[in-house]
Amino acid sequence: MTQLILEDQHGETTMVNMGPQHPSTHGVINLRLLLQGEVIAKIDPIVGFLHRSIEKLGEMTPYPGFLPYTDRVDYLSAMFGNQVYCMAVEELLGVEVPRRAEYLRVIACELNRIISHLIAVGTMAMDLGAFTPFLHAIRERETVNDFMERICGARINYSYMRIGGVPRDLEPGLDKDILKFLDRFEKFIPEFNRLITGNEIFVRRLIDLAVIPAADAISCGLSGPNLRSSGVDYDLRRDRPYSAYPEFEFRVVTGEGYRGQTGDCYARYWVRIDEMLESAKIVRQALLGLPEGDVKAKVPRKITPPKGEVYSAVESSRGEMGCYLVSDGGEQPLRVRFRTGSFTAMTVLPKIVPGLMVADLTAFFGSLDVVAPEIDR
Amino acid sequence: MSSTVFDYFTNIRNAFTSIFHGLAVTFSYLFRKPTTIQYPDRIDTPVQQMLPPLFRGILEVDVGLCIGCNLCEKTCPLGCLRTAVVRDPETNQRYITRFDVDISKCMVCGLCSENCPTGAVRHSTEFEASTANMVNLVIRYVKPGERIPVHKPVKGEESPGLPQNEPIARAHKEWDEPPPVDPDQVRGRVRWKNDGAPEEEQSS
Amino acid sequence: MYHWGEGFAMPTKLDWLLNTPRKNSIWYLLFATACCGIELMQTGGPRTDLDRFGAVFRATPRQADLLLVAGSVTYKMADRVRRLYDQMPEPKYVLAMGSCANSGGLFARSYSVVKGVDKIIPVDVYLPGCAPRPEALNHALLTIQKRMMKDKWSVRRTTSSEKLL
Amino acid sequence: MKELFFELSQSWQLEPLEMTGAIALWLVVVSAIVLSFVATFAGVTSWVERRVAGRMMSRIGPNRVGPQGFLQWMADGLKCFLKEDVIPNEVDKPLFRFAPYLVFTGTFAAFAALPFGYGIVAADLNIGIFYVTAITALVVIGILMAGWSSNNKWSLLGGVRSAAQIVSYEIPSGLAILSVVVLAGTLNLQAIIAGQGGFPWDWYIFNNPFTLMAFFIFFASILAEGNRTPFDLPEAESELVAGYLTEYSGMRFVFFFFGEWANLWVMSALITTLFLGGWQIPGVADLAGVVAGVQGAAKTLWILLSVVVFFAKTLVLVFVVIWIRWTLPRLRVDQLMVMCWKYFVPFGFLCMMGSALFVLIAQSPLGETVHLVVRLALTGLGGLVLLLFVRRTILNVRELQDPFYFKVLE
Repeated sequence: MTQLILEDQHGETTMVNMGPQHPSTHGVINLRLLLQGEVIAKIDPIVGFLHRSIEKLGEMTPYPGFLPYTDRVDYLSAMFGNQVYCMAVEELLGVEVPRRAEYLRVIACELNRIISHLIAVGTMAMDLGAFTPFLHAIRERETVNDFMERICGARINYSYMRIGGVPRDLEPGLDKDILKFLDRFEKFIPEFNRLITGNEIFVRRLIDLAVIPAADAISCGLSGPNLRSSGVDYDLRRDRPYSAYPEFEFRVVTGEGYRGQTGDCYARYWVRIDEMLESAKIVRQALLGLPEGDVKAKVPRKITPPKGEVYSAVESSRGEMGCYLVSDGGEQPLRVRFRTGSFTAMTVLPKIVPGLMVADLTAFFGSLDVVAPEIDR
Repeated sequence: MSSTVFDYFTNIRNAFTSIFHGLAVTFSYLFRKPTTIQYPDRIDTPVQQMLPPLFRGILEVDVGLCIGCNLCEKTCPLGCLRTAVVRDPETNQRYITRFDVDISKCMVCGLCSENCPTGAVRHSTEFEASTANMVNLVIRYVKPGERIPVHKPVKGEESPGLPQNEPIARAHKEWDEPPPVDPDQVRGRVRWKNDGAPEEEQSS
Repeated sequence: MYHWGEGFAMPTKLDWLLNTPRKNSIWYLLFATACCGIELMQTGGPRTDLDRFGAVFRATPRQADLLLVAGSVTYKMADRVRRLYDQMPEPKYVLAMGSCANSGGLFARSYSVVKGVDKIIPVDVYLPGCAPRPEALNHALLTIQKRMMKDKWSVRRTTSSEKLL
Repeated sequence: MKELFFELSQSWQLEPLEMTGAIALWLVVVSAIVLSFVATFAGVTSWVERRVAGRMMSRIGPNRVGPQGFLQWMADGLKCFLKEDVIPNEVDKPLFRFAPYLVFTGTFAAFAALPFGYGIVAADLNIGIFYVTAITALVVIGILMAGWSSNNKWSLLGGVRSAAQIVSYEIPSGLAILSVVVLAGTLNLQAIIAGQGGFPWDWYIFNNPFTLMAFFIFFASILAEGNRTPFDLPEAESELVAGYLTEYSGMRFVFFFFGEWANLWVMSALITTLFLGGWQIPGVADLAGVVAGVQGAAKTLWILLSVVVFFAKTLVLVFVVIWIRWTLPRLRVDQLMVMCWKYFVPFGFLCMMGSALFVLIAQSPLGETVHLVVRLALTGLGGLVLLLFVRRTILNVRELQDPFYFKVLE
């Protein structure tokens, strides 16, 4: 702060605090801006307003008891938090997860990816001033939330997976309902595109804005849709296969610069729209080819993994989500650490934002799709 | 914005067509049924009954089924359940003297209900519990001074359990009801871990 | 504090007159700290339409009547929450939504989370759940409405610091 | 109206001093009528807007206060009047207090010259349209005042944006007005309406291709002047918390909102007057002649009919403005300027000169026929677009949801 004020010697700049309470910072993040008129000269992202010390709590909680906390690492895609933690512990324990459980996990995760991206594209439209698309996205989200309720009993913080599988099988009739929804969803996306994606004002606001070149994206450690929209073809689901993903056919969506350049905000938006359709495809395949069998492997009630350390990673809806676990052979992990996509996405701000306008910042921030607890944990 | 004359006119055309399509979409929603469920009063069935039985609402306890194993309290990562069991030295019968659930802490993860051997602890589909007094959020399933004998499951017989989707006794009370005077409470909140060892013998 | 004598019908009528518009146009502050914020958005969404009760969100605390503390409040955030509360004009109400706002919830053992938002600002209604369903939030709104109807025009509401100290 | 009043006052044979009093009384009565109309209209429009927006988002909107939530606006208004009036310490207090009233006055004064029906106008000015554009420019001073005095950076940005926006968009809107004035040959609003006819092909919008263009330019620029989406940059919620309104609470905030919704009426009424034939009743070629020809109740009925026509057209436009607001995203501030200076201003000049040219063409020997063909063709084009729109809407409904459901009240 002092540094910013020192630079403002001639009174030509204004310092503005954007956040922590601001409609478009997507949670409690403080962006300290130095403005010249409406143009941003410098940005100073200040995080930590939602630091809930999840990692520290992990060291104080037994292995199964920590599972609900992993929901809250990224509340918009809680399934991935569950999955990455379960995968890490399973690897430590050496437990083989039944195939049906893997399929169920994939179904839950991909449904979660759909609703997470729905929020992403919806809030992005809202950041640009269009409120209706956001509520249309929320409406579709409600349907999936109902499915989530029937799969695991909760709407956001699922706590669905267990170490060694999933606690229960699908409810009878649910698969048919999900398939029905997917049919509807594939018609909803074109309508959504007619409403907002193709809108000329929306396009003009986004194309050629805040281009992140592939080299920058890699050096900043971006991952997930933000990285892929810069043209880097990298997806953990395909490149470092886990769970049942190798058995499904899907396209890794990369940004192609639909109307502007590769790596601009519009590309990031489109990657998410396309990924939702790809996720729908995966869910459909998984539901149709659901194998028979158990849904949970035999795991002792008291989990004491052998000494060792492990890193597991999944492709979350906000990029690579990793979990690093160190076990000392006790009931509680010695160290838990999460690697999240949003935190790395924040590092790109000071590089890209200077020179943009305030209105562009909200669009750019929306296109990065960060979630506050994932940054602060 | 645009570099050539062609772009200039393309922009104008695109603006008109895209706005046309957008307006058509929003207009068409005037001819569709709103998805709103008019929650409290203008619905046919209560929302509690519309929810899937799996839904994790407020914890409910059938103390009659509790075998006093204390597993729920041990599983809960937060300690939002609190049980106490005493043993009658003469008859050797164990009694539950305390079964409190602090739903203001509960994170509805479902670990306790999953681990409960008899299904005494389970999640209801009830969710209406907003209240003006924090005290109302602590549900005491065993009244102070009451002693309930533990359940002894018969082998080969299923536990009766609570009927599904039955609303539990409401935690909600009128907002301005005076809080019960209880030395156990600090600023309207029941003190949990630091309140010293209870007199009752812990069964563990 | 002055109380009207019994049998004097005016205060109740006046109270009704003053409280009815208040309860039917609760504008809440668009302020979401954590997970509950998503449910807050969904509550404003199509399925559970808060607008039915005249509740809309405002982006600035100056125009808000209700501060919905949706989610955990950390120590770093605490004075901001307090400031937002102070910026709101009277009469103002606070709804603590979710376990984290009620009592710290699952982060009660954490070193950086405020154990219940009622340590910073006075809370009118507590709503348990993690995260509460939209319908539960709707129910909490109705509870707030009930609470508003019991306000007396002749009695000043206890404000912030008085209630805490 | 005014003539009637003065006839009455002369028949009473008032002293000069009493006459002054009578005039003052007249002013008070007229402004009370207009004020109550504006307040009710603004309130009811806010309800309509929320209901329409709700349905577009497939929810319902306010429906608890009164029948179908109709009294929602009263609840909002009363509540805001009962709120604490916060005036922050650091604000420029006189300006901060005064700004809402200035904004409100700017919109409110415009009502004096608006034609509500044949002969129903508070002040039938011969420079009516000029007066309206001039007086609504007061709003920008109020907004700039609010933005500056709030001592808040978001407010200041909002105020400055608003000033830039409104001042720039005065130019294309003025040019679009001129292209109509060229056709009508007058600045008087009543006379502009009298120059049009009852049927769409007699309206100035379909008079020639240039006025059609001018219609769009005028519509967009007046949206920008009224700070409506897609041009609601001064109060952009997602960028500048609430723009120039950030520090305002309670009553003062309501005054801004009064102004905004009253402005909705001013905009729509102006568009109706200039382009959509105003109060002209279809099938009645010469309303002035008809009204002059009849007496008593029939005369009142004819005038009432003209008022109904004017209201109907204006309300449709109000709906369109609301509809656009809930569909489109907003522009960026530089795009807003680009749109004004690179698209609207050149086309505005083109419109003005084109319609002047068309006046010449219409006066040429074959002009009458050519003009009629052009008018009919343009009306046909409008009808075609409307048909396409209906088709697209039906397709949309069919695609995602099978039953066709239409129930206005829920």
